[in-house]
Amino acid sequence: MSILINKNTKVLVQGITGRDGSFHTGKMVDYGTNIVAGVSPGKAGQSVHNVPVFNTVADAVAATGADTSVIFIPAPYAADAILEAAEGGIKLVVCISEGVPTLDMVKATAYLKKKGVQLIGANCPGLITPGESMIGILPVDIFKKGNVGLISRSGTLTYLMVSLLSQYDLGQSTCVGIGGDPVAGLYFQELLQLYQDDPQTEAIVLIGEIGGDAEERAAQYIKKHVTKPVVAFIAGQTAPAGKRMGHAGAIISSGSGTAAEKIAAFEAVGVPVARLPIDIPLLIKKALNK
Amino acid sequence: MSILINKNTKVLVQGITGRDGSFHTGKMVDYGTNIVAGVSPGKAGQSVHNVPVFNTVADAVAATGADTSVIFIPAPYAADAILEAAEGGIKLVVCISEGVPTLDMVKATAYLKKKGVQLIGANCPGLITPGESMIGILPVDIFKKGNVGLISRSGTLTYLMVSLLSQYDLGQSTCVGIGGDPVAGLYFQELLQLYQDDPQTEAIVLIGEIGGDAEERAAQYIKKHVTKPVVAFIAGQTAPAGKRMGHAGAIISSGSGTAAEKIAAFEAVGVPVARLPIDIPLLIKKALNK
Amino acid sequence: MKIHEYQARQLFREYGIPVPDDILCYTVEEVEAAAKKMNRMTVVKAQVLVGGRGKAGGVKLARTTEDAVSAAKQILGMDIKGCTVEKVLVADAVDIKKEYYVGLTIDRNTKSVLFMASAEGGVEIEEVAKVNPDAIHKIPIDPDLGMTDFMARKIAFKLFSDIAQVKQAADIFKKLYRIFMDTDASIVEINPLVVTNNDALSAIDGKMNFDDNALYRQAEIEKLNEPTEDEKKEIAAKASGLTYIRLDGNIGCMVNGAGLAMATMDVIKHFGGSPANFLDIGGSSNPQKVIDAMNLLMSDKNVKVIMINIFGGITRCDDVAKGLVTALDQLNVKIPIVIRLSGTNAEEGLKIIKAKNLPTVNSLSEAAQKAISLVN
Amino acid sequence: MKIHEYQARQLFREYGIPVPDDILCYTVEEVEAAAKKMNRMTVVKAQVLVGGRGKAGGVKLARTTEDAVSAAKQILGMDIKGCTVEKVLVADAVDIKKEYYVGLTIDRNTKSVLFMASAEGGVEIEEVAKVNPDAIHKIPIDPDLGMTDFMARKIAFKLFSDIAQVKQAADIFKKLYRIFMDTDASIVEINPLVVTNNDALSAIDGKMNFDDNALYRQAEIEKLNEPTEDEKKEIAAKASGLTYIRLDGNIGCMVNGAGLAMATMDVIKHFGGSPANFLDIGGSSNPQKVIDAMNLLMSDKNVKVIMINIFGGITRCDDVAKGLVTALDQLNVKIPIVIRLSGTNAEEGLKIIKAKNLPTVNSLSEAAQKAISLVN
Repeated sequence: MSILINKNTKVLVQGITGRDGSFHTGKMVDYGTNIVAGVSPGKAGQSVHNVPVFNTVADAVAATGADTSVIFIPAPYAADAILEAAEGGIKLVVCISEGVPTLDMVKATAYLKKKGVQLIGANCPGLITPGESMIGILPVDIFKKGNVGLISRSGTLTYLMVSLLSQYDLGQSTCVGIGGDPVAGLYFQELLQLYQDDPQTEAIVLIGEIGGDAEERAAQYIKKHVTKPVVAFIAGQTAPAGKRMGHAGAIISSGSGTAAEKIAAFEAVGVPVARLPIDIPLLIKKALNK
Repeated sequence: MSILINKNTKVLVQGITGRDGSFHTGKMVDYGTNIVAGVSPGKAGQSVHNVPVFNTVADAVAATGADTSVIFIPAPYAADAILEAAEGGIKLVVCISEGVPTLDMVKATAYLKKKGVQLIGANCPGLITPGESMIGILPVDIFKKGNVGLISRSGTLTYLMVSLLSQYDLGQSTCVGIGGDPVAGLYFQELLQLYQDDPQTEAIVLIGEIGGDAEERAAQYIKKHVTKPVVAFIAGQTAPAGKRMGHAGAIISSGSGTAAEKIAAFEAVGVPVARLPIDIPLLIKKALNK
Repeated sequence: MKIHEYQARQLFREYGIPVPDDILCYTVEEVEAAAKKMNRMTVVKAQVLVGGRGKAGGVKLARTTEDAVSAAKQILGMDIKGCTVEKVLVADAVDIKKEYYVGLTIDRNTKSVLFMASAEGGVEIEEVAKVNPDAIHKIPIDPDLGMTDFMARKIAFKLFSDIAQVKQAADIFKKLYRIFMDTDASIVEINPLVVTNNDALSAIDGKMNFDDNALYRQAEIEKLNEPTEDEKKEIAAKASGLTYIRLDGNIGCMVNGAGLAMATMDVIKHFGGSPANFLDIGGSSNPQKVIDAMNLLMSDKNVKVIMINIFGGITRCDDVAKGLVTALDQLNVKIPIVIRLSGTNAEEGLKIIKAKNLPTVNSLSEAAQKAISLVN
Repeated sequence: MKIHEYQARQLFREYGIPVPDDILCYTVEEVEAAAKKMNRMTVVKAQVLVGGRGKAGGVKLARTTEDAVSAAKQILGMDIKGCTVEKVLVADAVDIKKEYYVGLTIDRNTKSVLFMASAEGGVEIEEVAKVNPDAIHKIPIDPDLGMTDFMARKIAFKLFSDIAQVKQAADIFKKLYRIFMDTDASIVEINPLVVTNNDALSAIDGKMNFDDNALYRQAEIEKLNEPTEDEKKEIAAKASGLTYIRLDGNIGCMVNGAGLAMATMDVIKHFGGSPANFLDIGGSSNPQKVIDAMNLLMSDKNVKVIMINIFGGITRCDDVAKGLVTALDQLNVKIPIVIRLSGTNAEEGLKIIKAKNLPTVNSLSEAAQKAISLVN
C-alpha cells in the first residue's frame, strides 16, 4: 500500500509539449509511471515519449481514463490548467508550476473543494511511491521502497532528507512535496491522516518551514489523531522577520510562524524535532527501535 | 405531516420593518406562524408585532434558532438578503421580492447549492401548510387542511385554484408558490419528490405556465418517480411568442415552452391537464375516487 | 429589452470582438454616401427589432453604389412583421468561407448562463434546434468561475481545429461572456460568426436582449432602447405599475396577477373569444391604478367589451371594488363591462359593484362567455 | 512588494475611501510650503518601508508651520531600522474620537482572503493579537461571493452601533476588498481607521503589500515600487533567476532550493557561524547563473568565505560542477570556498571539482564547520 498514487494511477501531463513538460514526462515514463496522455492545445494527434497528446483535458480523460494530472504550465496559466483538470474529470492534480499568483490559487482551491478534487502544490516537486509511480520532478534514484512516509514543504531539502533516509536503509512508502506557497492543496493535516490510515507506513517524517501556522496545526492534529511515530524538521530557524525566503509562504509576519514556535509546538506533543538534517534518520531509527 | 414547513418551523422575517415586511408579518403572526425574529439593519432592539428585531441574520439565528427566513426586501438588495440568510445558518429561504435581476439569482442559487440551503422564489407568494404555518403573502382564508399537495408558478391563479379545491372540500397538505422567474429555487421536480414522500399528501396539483421546459421535465419525473395521482393546468395557452407575460420566465423563445407542448408532455405520461380552472377539483375528485 | 443589430455590433466592437465596418443610414441619400465611402461590396440590412427580416427581403447584397441605392429604396419604409423599417445598416460584405452560431442565454435548469455554439451558423438556430439538436453544443458556465480560458478553448475546439482560429474564437467567447455579464443580458448571439477568406473570424450579425429587472443598474444599456409604438404603451403602463401587452382581439382584460391574467385569456379563447390584451394590475387596489388600466384598455379601438377578473388575496375585493367604482365615476366608459370578483371579501365587493348597477358574474367561465356574447 | 503610506493613501482615494488631505515633501522647504498651504494642524510622517516609525520618532504632530518645519528637520534624513528617511508626508491632522483597525490578508488555512477588524486600532495589531486575540474579528471571505453588502455590514456591526457609521464602514470595507483583489495585494491595512469629531470615518494610515508572483499583471502597481538598496540587489538577482536576501553575517551561501538554503543557514548558525545571505540559485546548472551568484556574493564586503551546497536532483551534480568550474575560471575569487555536492551524479561532480584543486567536504555539517573555521 501507499498513499494517493500507485502503479495503477493513470497520469495525464498538462503542458506535455513544453520544454519542462516533455523532459519530465520522459523521466516519469522511464521510472515506470503510468503516463497515459498529455494535453497541449492544438497538438492533438502528436505524441511525446510515445504518450498521445490531446487538445483538452476532457478529450484526454474520455480517451484514456486518466485520473491524475501533473501540470507543467507557465505560472500565469497554471491555475486555469488546474481548473481544466478538475472540470475535465481528474481526481488528483499535481501542480509543479512555480510563481502562481496567490489569488488565482484562492479561486482554484475553492473550485476544487466544490468538485471534490485533490491538489498537490502548486510550486511543488510532486510525489512518489517508490517502485510504483513518480509524478513530478523528483530525482528518483535517491528513493527506496519502504515504510517511512514523508511530507515536505521544500524541494531540495527533501531530497537531502530522503537520501539520508535511504542511506540508513529507511525506505519510503510515499513521499509528498506539498510546496511552499501560501495557498496550496493538500497540507500536513490531510496527509498525516492518509499516512495514519496507510498500513504500509510505519513512521512519518514531516519537513516544515517558517511562515503560517500549518506546523502548529499539524502538531495539534498529531496529538489527537496520529498514533504512528512522527519526527520533524523545521527550515528557517535563522531567517530574519518579514523577508520572503524563496518560498512565498516562508514569510514571518504578525509575530507568528517562527521556527522556534513551530519546534516548541511539536515538542509539546511529543514529536521530536531534528536540529540538523542528519538527525532525521537517527530519530526515525530510534522511533522504530531499529 | 406536510412538506417543508409545519407548526415547529421557526421563521425569521428579513426586511421586517419595511411596509410590506411589517404588514405581512402581522398576517403571518395572526395565522399562527411561528415568527421568532426579524432583521433590519440598525433597528436591533425594536420589535414589530411583538417580534424582536436584529441587525443581522447571524445575530437573529444565534438568539432565536430561526431555521427559515422570508424576504421582503426591495429587488436590488434581495439576492444579497438570500446570501445573508444562507451564510447566517438559515436552511430554507422564501423570497417574496419581485423583480430580482436574473444574474443575481444565478449567483445566489450557486451559493445556496454549495451551502445545502433550500430556496423558494424569488417573485413568489410563499407557501402554506394549512392550520400550521404560512410563510409569505398567501390569503390564508381560502386554504383548508387536507390531502392535496399543490405546486404553482403563479400567484393569484393559485388562489383561484385553491379556492376551487376548498369549495369542493379538497383540503391541502402544503401549497407552494414557486414563483415565475427564469432562475428560481425549488422547482417542480424537487417538490414532486417531497410530496411523493409525504404520507399526508394523496394527490398533487401542478400549475405551470408557458416558458422554459420545467413542465416537460416534471412530466418525465412523474413518469419515473411519482405514483400518486397528479393533475395539471398550464396558463398561457393563448400567449403570443416572444412576449414577456408579466412573469419574466413566461417568455416563449426558441420554439419551445409553449402551452401546447407542455400539455402534450403531461398527457403523454398520463397526467390529465385541465382546460379550465374549474376542471381541476373535478379531476382531483376523479383521481381520488371521491 | 431588445436592441438593434447596429447597436449590438457597436457593443461587440467596444469589447474588442471583430465586426466588419458599417454605417447606419436613415435615408437613401445617406446610403448612397455610405456606399461610396465604403467603396467595396456592401450589404444593406434593415434595422428592425423582429426576426426573419432576411426572408422578408430586408437584407440585400450590393456590389455597387447603385445596387446599394436600389436596395435602400426597397428596404427603407418596408413593413416587416408590423415594423416599419426606418433605418438600414450599410455594412462591409466580407467574403465568407464558413458560418457558425454562438450565443449565450440563461438556462433555467442548471440555473446558470448557457453558452451555445454550432457549426451550423447563418440559419435560424431554432430550426437547427428542431432538425438537428445535437449540432448545438450547450455548455453551462459555472457562475463561480465565469468563462475561463480553458473553457473558452474547449468550446472553440468543438467548432474549429486550426489552433489560430481556436485562439481567435476563444478570445471572442470570453469577450462575449463579459458583455453578457456586464450588461445583464438575457440573450447575446452572433449568427453568423464567420471565417473569412483570409481565415479571420468576424461577427457579421448580432442580437442582444436584456433583463428588464436589471435595467435600473444598466443606464448605458437603457439609453439604447428604441421602443416601438406598442412597446411605448407597455413602458408607460409599467410606470403606472401595470404590465400590459397588446394583442389582436377585442375583449379588453383587466386582471390581478400574471398567471391569472394568462388563464383569463385562455378561458376567453376556450369559449371562442379573442382577448385584446394581457393586463396585470398587480397587487394593489389603488383607484388610480384602476383608472390608468381602464384608460389603457379604452385607448385600444379594437376593444369592444371589458372583462375584469379580480381574485382577492391579500388585496381585498371590497377595496378593489371601491377603486373600480371611483375609476368608473371619473371615466366615460361607453362599452360594456363584465366584472368577476372572488376570494377575500368578495361578497362585500360584489355588494359595492351591484349598488352601482354594474354587471357581475360568478365564475371565470361565465365571465368569458358573457363577454364574448357582448362583443357580437 | 511594499509601497509607502502616501502611495497607499492615494490608492485608497482612487477607490473612494475617505483619507485626509496630504502633501508629499522631500525637503524642509517643501514641508514649510505644504504646512502653509494646508493652514491647519498637520502631522509630519516619515515615509519608510519599515514598521515602527512612530516609536522611532518618525511621526510628529505640528500645530503651526514652525512646528512642521522643526519636525521635518528632525525626521528628514533620520535612520529608521536601517532606512534613511528621504521624504515625509504632511497630512491633515483630523480630530480623533476613536481608532479602529481593519486589514485584509491571505489566510492559508481557509485558503481565502481574510478580513480582520478590531476596535483596538492605532496600536500594533501584532500586539493586540498577542495580548487580546479575541479583540480581532477574523472573517474569511468566500472567493465565490467576494465582499457582499451583507458581509460588509455584518463586519461593520462588530465595530460600530450607529447605523450611519455602519454604512460608512461597510462601504469602506467593500472598497478595501476591491483594492485587494484588483491589485493582487497580499496585505492591505488601515490602522487606524478613525471616527472624527464630526462622526465621519477616515483612513489616517495605510499599508499595502503585493503578491510578487502577480506583478506581471499589475503594471500600475509595479510602477509604485521604490526599492531600498538591498532590495535593488534582490530584484537584480531575481532577474538572473536567483533569490537573494542579504543578512548580517560573513559566510556567503550559494544553495539550490529555498528549503535547503534555509536549512544551510540554520546549520551554519547551529555550529556558531553567521550566514551573510540567503541565496537560492534554483534548479538550473547554467554557468552564467553560477557566475552571477558568485558576483553577488563577492559584492558583499562582509563575506569572508563562500559555502556552496548543491543537492543534485533533476539537476545533475556533474553539470553544476562544470558550471562552477567555468564560473571560477572567469572570476577572480580571493576568499576561500567550501563546496559540498551530493545527490544525482555527485561522484562525477566531485571529481571535476577536485581536478581543479577546489576544497570539497562530505556532509552539510562538515561544510558548515569548515566554513566557520575559515572565517576566523
